Amino acid sequence: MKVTVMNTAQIARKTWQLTFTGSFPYGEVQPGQFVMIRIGSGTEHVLRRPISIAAVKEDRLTIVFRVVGKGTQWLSERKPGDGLDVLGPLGKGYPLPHTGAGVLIVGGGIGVPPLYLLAERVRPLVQQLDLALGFQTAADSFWIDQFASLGNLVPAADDGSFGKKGTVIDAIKLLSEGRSPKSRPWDYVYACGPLPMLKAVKQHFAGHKVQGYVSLEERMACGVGACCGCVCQTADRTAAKRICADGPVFDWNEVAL
Amino acid sequence: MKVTVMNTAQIARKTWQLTFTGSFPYGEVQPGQFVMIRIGSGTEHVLRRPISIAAVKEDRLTIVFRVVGKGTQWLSERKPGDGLDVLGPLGKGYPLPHTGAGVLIVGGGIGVPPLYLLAERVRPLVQQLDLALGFQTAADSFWIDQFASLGNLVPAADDGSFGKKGTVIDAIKLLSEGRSPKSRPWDYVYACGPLPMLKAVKQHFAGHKVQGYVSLEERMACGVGACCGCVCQTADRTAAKRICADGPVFDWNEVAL
Amino acid sequence: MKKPDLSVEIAGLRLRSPVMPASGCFGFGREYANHYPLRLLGAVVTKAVTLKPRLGNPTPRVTETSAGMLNAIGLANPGVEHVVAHELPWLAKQDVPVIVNVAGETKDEYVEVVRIISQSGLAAAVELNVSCPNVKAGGITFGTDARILQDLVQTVRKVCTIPLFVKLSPNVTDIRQLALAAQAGGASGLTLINTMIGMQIDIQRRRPVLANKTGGLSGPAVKPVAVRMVYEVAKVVDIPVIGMGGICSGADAVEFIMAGASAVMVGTANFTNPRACPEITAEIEQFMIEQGINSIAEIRGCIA
Amino acid sequence: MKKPDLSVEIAGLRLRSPVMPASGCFGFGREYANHYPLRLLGAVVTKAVTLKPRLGNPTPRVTETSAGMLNAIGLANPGVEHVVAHELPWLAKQDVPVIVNVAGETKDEYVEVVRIISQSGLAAAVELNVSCPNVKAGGITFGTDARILQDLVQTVRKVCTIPLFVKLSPNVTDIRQLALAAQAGGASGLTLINTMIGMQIDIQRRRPVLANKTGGLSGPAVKPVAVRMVYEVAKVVDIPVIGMGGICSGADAVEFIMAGASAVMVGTANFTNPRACPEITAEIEQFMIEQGINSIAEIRGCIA
Ligand SMILES: Cc1cc2nc3c(=O)[nH]c(=O)nc-3n(C[C@H](O)[C@H](O)[C@H](O)COP(=O)(O)OP(=O)(O)OC[C@H]3O[C@@H](n4cnc5c(N)ncnc54)[C@H](O)[C@@H]3O)c2cc1C
Ligand SMILES: Cc1cc2nc3c(=O)[nH]c(=O)nc-3n(C[C@H](O)[C@H](O)[C@H](O)COP(=O)(O)OP(=O)(O)OC[C@H]3O[C@@H](n4cnc5c(N)ncnc54)[C@H](O)[C@@H]3O)c2cc1C
Ligand SMILES: Cc1cc2nc3c(=O)[nH]c(=O)nc-3n(C[C@H](O)[C@H](O)[C@H](O)COP(=O)(O)O)c2cc1C
Ligand SMILES: Cc1cc2nc3c(=O)[nH]c(=O)nc-3n(C[C@H](O)[C@H](O)[C@H](O)COP(=O)(O)O)c2cc1C
Ligand code: FES
Ligand code: FES
Repeated sequence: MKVTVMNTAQIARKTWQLTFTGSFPYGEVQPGQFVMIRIGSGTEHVLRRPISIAAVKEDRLTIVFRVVGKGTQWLSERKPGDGLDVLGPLGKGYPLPHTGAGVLIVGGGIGVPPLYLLAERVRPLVQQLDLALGFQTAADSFWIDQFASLGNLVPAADDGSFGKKGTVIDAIKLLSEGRSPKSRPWDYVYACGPLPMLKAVKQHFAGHKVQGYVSLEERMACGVGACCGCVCQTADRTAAKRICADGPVFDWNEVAL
Repeated sequence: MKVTVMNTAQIARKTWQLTFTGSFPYGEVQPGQFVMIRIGSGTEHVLRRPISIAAVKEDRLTIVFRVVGKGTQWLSERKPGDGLDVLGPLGKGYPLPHTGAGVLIVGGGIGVPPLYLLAERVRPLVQQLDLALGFQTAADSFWIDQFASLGNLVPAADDGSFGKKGTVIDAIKLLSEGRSPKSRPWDYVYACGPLPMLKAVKQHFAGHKVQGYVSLEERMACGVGACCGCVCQTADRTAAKRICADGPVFDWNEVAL
Repeated sequence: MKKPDLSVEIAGLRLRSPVMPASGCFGFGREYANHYPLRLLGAVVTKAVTLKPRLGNPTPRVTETSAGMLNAIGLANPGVEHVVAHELPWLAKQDVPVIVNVAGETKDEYVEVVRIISQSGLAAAVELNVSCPNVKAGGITFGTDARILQDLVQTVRKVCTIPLFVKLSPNVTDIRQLALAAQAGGASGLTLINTMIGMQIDIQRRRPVLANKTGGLSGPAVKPVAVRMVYEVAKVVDIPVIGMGGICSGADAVEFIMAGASAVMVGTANFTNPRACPEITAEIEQFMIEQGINSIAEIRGCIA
Repeated sequence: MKKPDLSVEIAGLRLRSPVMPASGCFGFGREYANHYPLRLLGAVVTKAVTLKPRLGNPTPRVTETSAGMLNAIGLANPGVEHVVAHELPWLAKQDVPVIVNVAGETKDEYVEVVRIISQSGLAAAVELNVSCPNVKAGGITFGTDARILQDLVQTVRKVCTIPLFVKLSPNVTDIRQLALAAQAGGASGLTLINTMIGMQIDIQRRRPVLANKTGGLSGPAVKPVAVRMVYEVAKVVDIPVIGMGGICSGADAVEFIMAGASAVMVGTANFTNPRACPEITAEIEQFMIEQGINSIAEIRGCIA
């Protein structure tokens, strides 16, 4: 799909947000899904880059990305009015909780963006929404106010530069402690972030009766399930799952982390 | 050198002019010299494109080019303020005539641009400047008024859509006929255009006592004489000349056309 | 102006268009069927099928390079039984010929898979992927030794009742020798080129980007090598050649056809643009109209 | 922070920087001496020198491809006598080691040219370009047959009193065999890769773009293949390896060094950017500072 850049802004260290408009099936977007964005228009970049959908509103879609290489560098240089070639929405997103459930959302670093759309969608379904978001340092954090407006947010920074000093696990513990005895236990834990964080979160809830979902990342070529470039293994390590088509969101008991 | 695009304009069918400013040794430019322009900034285009210098004024340089492929297409898409990476001025230009000489300038198609700077430089040195410029059709022609202001211009179009119907040879004949008996015979003929045209012009003056100069073209890699990509042969076909470094302008008796 | 005829006949197969996806870049067709009807293709070419299911290599398996990509998928596939039971029946209903790409680690494995595919009645042709290490011959790739290749093709030929294409590896000194060996072994046609072995290093982490260290290079970067090899091979063999390697546009496809290819395959470009195959077909048609070319055969191998 | 040491020692040559131009992409150095002092380079590598002057191939000789270029210069050069009389004396005054690239069509021609260069006392080393057809062996390229290569190197070695580098062709099935043959023949070091044979077709004019039909592919397009080959070769030989193929940046150069190269050469990038070599050197230095690397040897071949 050919869309048009509406605006871009640097929102944190090396981190940009970009909003586009134009023909795109906005209505179909599920939280946790992603788009594949073409880089440039010539032959230099043959692979699109996968970027999660952070927010969608009427005919506008917003992504948030960190500049780590040539593709994201190019993306950060887009100007309002520039065309963009995007494919999506792709993959399977987060299954929403049942009404009235207890929900915890956990995000780390550049894994945070898709959780915004998730939080927006979860919010109307539940009484209370808890959010634990970790960043390396305050300079890396973004959308803190927006998240805070959707739920009970505890941010954390590894270096203590803001929020809770420590990791998301420390934030989760703080959230646990702060919960009133009357509040409903967490039925769902939704996580997105670096693999070590996902492992730690799953580990933290080992033995708890929660339904956990994680979003995985891998280098992708096709983004649609055709090339088998982006696989992970099932929990029993006997079969492969394509992150782009069978995920990126998986039940954390289903896949080997 | 990194320069900045000041303006661009389409001036004929598939033909654009582009003026840049910024640090460049404008004062050194000789008519017939060229620049090597980098296409894009990534790794897709490894070879710069050679384009003649059409005009230079204070700290501004103008080129005129026809869109024939990816490189010239990219060039035509530059906007004011865009950066451009150019190398130059390169090559050996047209030796200027002695004061008071009789001069004929002959150009064909996209070979015409460098002759503008030549005509400007020749004009103050001579009494009368004759110009024969050929195009396929009126839609391909450009800078006619500018050239007309510098000398006695006879344009020609293959299809008769403007000027003399026919080739530059027909235009040259018309110029010859129209000359007053008192006017000085042509001492210098300067030509730039497709190879068949250059051959025809040289042929036309076979036996005449004129000093002829032609500008040659060839696909180039380095543009500075290092790769031997762009050679032509000496008239006796025993040695090679590098068009980029030994030319692009040659005495027409020196090289095999 | 008469509409040009884009159909081609190759080794007895009639294809509506000379453009088809390259093996491994199109799954078993399901994903791209969301983008356009598969009957717009000359054929569907499946990813490599092996005797047993294979998980493939560890990740990362893909990475981008200048105008290209490296892949080390490692022949991940659900195995021939599953493919015959669950993928080919669906594909057979798409009104397009199906070419099944077959890989193996031993001659016996190739034979067994080809026999099953051939007998299934669900495939129009087989494409032998011989860029795999021959475990019984110390790991030397089947497709880089003319004698081993001819023997493999000869043996497989016996159990293959449908056209048999042999896909040549570019990682050889003289691809004509391999082409002639495959022809001598009884190949119905040749497809080339497979990927070139390459490597990319993550200098921050001081390790290869791909978990498998090396991978196969494909995409526009390799096109000049691919065109040259198609040109060389088409000159020396009598069987049809299907060309590929970096094709992204109708103009690219025409280069291969002029170099001697009867049809082309498109791999990496499907990732850049999921509608690449039908768009390339349309561009070839446009070029033929502009140039007054009536059929593919008219320009095939027109480069002296 | 201590300034990192960029100097390297290769086959007894001490180079101030691991970066030098690749043969054929830098003439005899004069043109680039206008852009920077040549002593900023590790060495200057000349274009190929043959016994007799050569005019080279008809034009067009160069064309661009995706992230690369094809060239078919055809070893145009003024011949060894002229080079020794007019080019090397000037180069010898530039305070930088000079490596003379030597080509030939027969073994005798190589021997003769190497003898003259070696005896001139004006060159620091010779680089044998063995990607030339051996006219006496039916045109088979010297660099694609291990036996022919070893014999050539052995014979040339006898008349060569300075370090002898052998430049390997990538157009082979197993480059390690050629590397080992060159080492067995007495090479002091190996340089790789030379260009890959490719072709581009002008579909409007229905003919190859290059007058020579095929040409050598170079530039970023080939980098993954080049890195892989350097990695393979450095693992099996005991002599130093100089890597090249598509290097445009310090990061690219570091990839080759981590793959096992003791130094690198830069070809095509000189055309994109005439200051490429010193800029790449500066980028390598910057990377070393950022990563706390003190010497090139510290990271050379660090990829397991
Ligand atoms: C489903 C999915 C959703 C994603 N969502 C986001 C997002 O919302 N915001 C965001 O900033 N990033 C996101 N990523 C990661 C993003 O795709 C990569 O950062 C991007 O492709 C890097 O491209 P590049 O050209 O800038 O870097 P490259 O030059 O290609 O690589 C630079 C570094 O980036 C990493 N990288 C490259 N490709 C990937 C990849 N496909 N996945 C993970 N890491 C990679 C590697 O470690 C590499 O060293 C997502 C990835 C996936 C798979
Ligand atoms: C000294 C010199 C001065 C030139 N001055 C001008 C000028 O003032 N204006 C102008 O429009 N063009 C000029 N040219 C030609 C110009 O360089 C080419 O048109 C341009 O390089 C094409 O680049 P591309 O990427 O658009 O085309 P490509 O895609 O590279 O090629 C398209 C077609 O252009 C032709 N072409 C490609 N490269 C060259 C080349 N180096 N020389 C000649 N033809 C080529 C070929 O026939 C090819 O089929 C000059 C060339 C030289 C050598
Ligand atoms: C991700 C990927 C997977 C591939 N898998 C196979 C395969 O299973 N069998 C095969 O014969 N070739 C395989 N190939 C090679 C392609 O079919 C094709 O030969 C090669 O990519 C060159 O074409 P391209 O440049 O258009 O991609 C694969 C290529 C890619 C990029
Ligand atoms: C125009 C040109 C001329 C070349 N001439 C020679 C040569 O004379 N001798 C040689 O050994 N290699 C020659 N080469 C090969 C280069 O030295 C180098 O091996 C190759 O270009 C790969 O490096 P690159 O990708 O950095 O260009 C030439 C390459 C180019 C592009
Ligand atoms: S990226 Fe191709 S299957 Fe996921
Ligand atoms: S382009 Fe390199 S010598 Fe002229």
